[in-house]
Amino acid sequence: MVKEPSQEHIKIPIAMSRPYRWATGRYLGKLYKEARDNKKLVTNRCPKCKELLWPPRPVCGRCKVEAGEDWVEMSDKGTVIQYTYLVYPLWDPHVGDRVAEDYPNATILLDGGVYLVHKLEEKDPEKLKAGMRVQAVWKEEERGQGLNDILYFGTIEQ
Amino acid sequence: MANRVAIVGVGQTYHKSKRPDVSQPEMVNEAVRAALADAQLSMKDIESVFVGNMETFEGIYLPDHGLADEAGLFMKPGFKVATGGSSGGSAVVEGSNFVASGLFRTALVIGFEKQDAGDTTGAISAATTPVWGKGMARGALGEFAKQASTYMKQSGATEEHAAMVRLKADRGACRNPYAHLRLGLESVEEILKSGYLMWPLRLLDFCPQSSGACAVILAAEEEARKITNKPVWIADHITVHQEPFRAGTFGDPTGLETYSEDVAATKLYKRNGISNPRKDIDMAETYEPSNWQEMMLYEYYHFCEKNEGWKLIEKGITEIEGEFPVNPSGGVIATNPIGATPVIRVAECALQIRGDAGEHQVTRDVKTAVATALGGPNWTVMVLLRRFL
Amino acid sequence: MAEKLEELESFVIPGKIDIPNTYFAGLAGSRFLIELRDNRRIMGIKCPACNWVYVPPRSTCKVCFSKLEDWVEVSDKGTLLTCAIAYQPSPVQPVEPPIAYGIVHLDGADSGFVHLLGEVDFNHLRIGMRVQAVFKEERAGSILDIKYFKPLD
Amino acid sequence: MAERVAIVAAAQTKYHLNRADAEEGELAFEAIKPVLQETGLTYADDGNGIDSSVTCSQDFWDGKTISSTSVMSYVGAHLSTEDKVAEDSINAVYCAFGQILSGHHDIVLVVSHCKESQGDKSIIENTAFDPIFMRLLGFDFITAAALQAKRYMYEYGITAEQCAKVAVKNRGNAKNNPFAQEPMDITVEDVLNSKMLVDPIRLLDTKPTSDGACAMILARENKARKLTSKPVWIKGMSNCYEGHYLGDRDLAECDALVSAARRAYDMAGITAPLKEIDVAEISEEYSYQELLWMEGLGFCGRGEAGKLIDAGVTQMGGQLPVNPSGGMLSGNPTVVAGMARVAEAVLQLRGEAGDRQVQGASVALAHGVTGICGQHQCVMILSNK
Repeated sequence: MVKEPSQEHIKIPIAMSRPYRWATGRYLGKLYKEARDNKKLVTNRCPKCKELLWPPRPVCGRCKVEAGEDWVEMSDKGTVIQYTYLVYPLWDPHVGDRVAEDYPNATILLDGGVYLVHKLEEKDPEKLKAGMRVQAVWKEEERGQGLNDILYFGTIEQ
Repeated sequence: MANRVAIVGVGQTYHKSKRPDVSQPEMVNEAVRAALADAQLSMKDIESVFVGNMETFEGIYLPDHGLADEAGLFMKPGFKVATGGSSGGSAVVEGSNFVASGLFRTALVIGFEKQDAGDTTGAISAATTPVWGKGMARGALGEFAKQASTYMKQSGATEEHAAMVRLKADRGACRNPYAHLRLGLESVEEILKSGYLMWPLRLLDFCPQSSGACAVILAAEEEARKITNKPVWIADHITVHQEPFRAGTFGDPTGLETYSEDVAATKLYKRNGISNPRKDIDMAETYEPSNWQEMMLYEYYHFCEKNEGWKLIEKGITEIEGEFPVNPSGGVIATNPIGATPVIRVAECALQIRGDAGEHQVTRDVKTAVATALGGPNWTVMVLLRRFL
Repeated sequence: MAEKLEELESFVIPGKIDIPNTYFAGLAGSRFLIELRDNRRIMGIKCPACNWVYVPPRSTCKVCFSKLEDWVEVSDKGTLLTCAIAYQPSPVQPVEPPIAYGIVHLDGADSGFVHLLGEVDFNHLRIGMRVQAVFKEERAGSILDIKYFKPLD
Repeated sequence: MAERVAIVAAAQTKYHLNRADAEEGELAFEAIKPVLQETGLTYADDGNGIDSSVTCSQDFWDGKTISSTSVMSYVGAHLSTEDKVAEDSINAVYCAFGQILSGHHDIVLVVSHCKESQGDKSIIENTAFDPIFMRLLGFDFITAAALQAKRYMYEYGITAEQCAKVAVKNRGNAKNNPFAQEPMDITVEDVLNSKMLVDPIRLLDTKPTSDGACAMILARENKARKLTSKPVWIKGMSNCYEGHYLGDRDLAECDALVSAARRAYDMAGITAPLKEIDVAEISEEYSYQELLWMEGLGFCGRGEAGKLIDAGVTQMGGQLPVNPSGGMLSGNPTVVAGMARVAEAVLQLRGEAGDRQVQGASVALAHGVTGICGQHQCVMILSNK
């Protein structure tokens, strides 16, 4: 075991943000376009297993085959499978700060059959439950950010 | 045709949140020196070096290059692997492959993370990019919280069971001088009093952010027998990756998918004649970032039936003195220097097989042990170790 | 939904990865930087086996893997081993370009010391020239406590 | 070596300044699809399919922790073996070579990708420098390379003209390579008159920003023979780390390359590299590096590479053509560059290099480099016999 010496420990803080220009590519770009222009969620379907891919992409990772362009429009309604809420603000590397997002974070099964992670409008832990029905609440402005064109998922009646 | 490979030396630093006293290369150097001392070798006996580390955690591009002057890479062949949390396990696998291949007689495998240099949750959240999942990431915490909530519902496990896992881990950690969190916890109630980080995960339910390093030295059979009279053989290893089709970052939050752990265990056991893991294997060190995860891993690795993981802890089966000890070192929930973590699992299994684990040596005579690693989205590495070939 | 894939657009999303880091200088680095800051001294460390003086110091000899503890002070003067002049701006530069960089063989050391060069006519920069460290007045315990190396007349 | 390993297929994307139209996986798939089609392979661990994938990418360039997740779907990773090597991609080929020789895998897919266009080169490279002693000085790779170029030129009397000749030769060669990004008809004067970036390195001494991907499949001998009539055998391969702190290194030398080359040559039984090797693909991110690396590879004595370029030894038709592809200078992304060298060597040994074919090539060398001033070097000897 190494003993800790008592000398002063010099530290060098470096805060260098790294800028990026990430591309969606054409398949995910299709989802972006439909979300931006029509507030719609679309994806493509695997020709082999017939499952919807998510996000849309040119291959099915499960069947390991090319997926092609069997595009499908999905409902923006779904069911909450799991949720959790944040108690402690966590560092968001894309923001560059601690973010105390006060919306619960949920895994949602869309009626089309794909899972996505998003925020829930309902903040009251007492009212949160797995199985609750939700629907996307779309941004009215500045769309073009894919799933972030959805503000959050609001609770809907059964 | 392939050479048989043995672990002939292991070494680790003590693990803490912060190591302000040492630079990153100096910290890694401690583990390398410890492994060399354990093997009674010098650096010139080392023919190759394989490194596991996740660069985003420290914000260092090509971090292995920065170690070259002080951690033994200078003028040696080797490379770095980065497979998320399993990086250290992958480094052991590649080191083992290169020795087995006959390309090198010895290999030094290094895993390290100096998490005092950055923000771990931030680095894990950066596993998503803004084009898919911006602002939705909650580090590993969010994933494990969701898995815990599902597991609770599906299996009937309770928060008390999770607390019992935590208590077991702490008992092990307190007997392991290198462990990070050595809390001296005394009761389940004490754990249930700790606050929620992210429901249902409590502060004491989740692993710490540790800074530390671990090194193991591998040697081909002929060399190994010269170096030590207690070689620990790498009988087999397997790596399986899993794609998160159901929006998980680690596996599948819905529990509906086949897990990489399940595939890895099935194949590894089959080709090594293991039909009853809890009988044919003597102990395990797993990569369990939360106590909830440990109960799930019991199931994924076939140590018990589905939804019965909590029964193992309830019956004390996985305690140090138990029938099938798991994580006698205190495990990942006590110590998690990410890149080093899977290497520590392998090193701890080797110590148990040698009978050199000191105060946390398990009661059962360990002839066979399995060390596992977990990386995102759900990377599984399993290393099967044996006292006899 | 009949568009051809080639007609679909790819969206480019600008963003960043922003996670601040803190690096501990460690055993050898801390003492080196403290000496720079407090005493304007440049310290090296000597390998007992290789008889080699490293500047900046480190805790282990890269060649023989000996532990290094034998501190020696080296001169703030030395000989230029190589140099380069960066003309184009980049976000990582500590001062405005053009910037001259050099590796200096300090008197008493066996390795080169990497730093900036200043107070120098770029046309007169040449390998083998004698240079001396210029310290900043305000020093913080950083490699930048040395402002640059300037030519000795 | 008890058993032989072959490359049975290799493919590259065309290299491009900016592939904003594709995300990383889509880009990689442009290289993966042809190797799957050529071999007819699918993913299976029954001895007849791809049973392991080794990917190579850098989290700092992808802007993403665990960057291999970008290509996971495209390399059949789901419930299969995948590993990621974080160096230049030639080391991913090395990793796959070790996996097969170890007996653990039979047929391995190796894939690398990088989109330099999406990140900031200076900032990313700066983070590779030791944070205590070098990073704050504002280094990036070209600044460090300029220190190396200056020292190398001083020590051995290498001239700016000789370095410029490398740039002219490689960009000219690129005209025969359909994958090359920047084929150019330029003269030594054009290079010497191009913008000074970091003295002594000028714009045309450097490579352009580049996006692209490369894929190949390795197989053990008994499988390889079934998969292709033109296997290219790995005869020798090794790599090596140099030290990190630039001041410690004699930048006019490249000891790590000498060491890696020695082991690769020993394995391949090569004693006179210039005579025994028919074509070399060398990773030259800056023009001086082709000369320095040629010395490290033992093609000539120390300081004599300038004479080789003057004498035309390394041009097409010379005794040892170097970089018939146009090399890195004609546009390869970092990370991918080493595998691009291997892919080009494979084309040469299969006689499929088109207008850049070196006639009768039977032994090729591929070289990859990672890090600052060539801190990590990898050498590979391939043959069609």
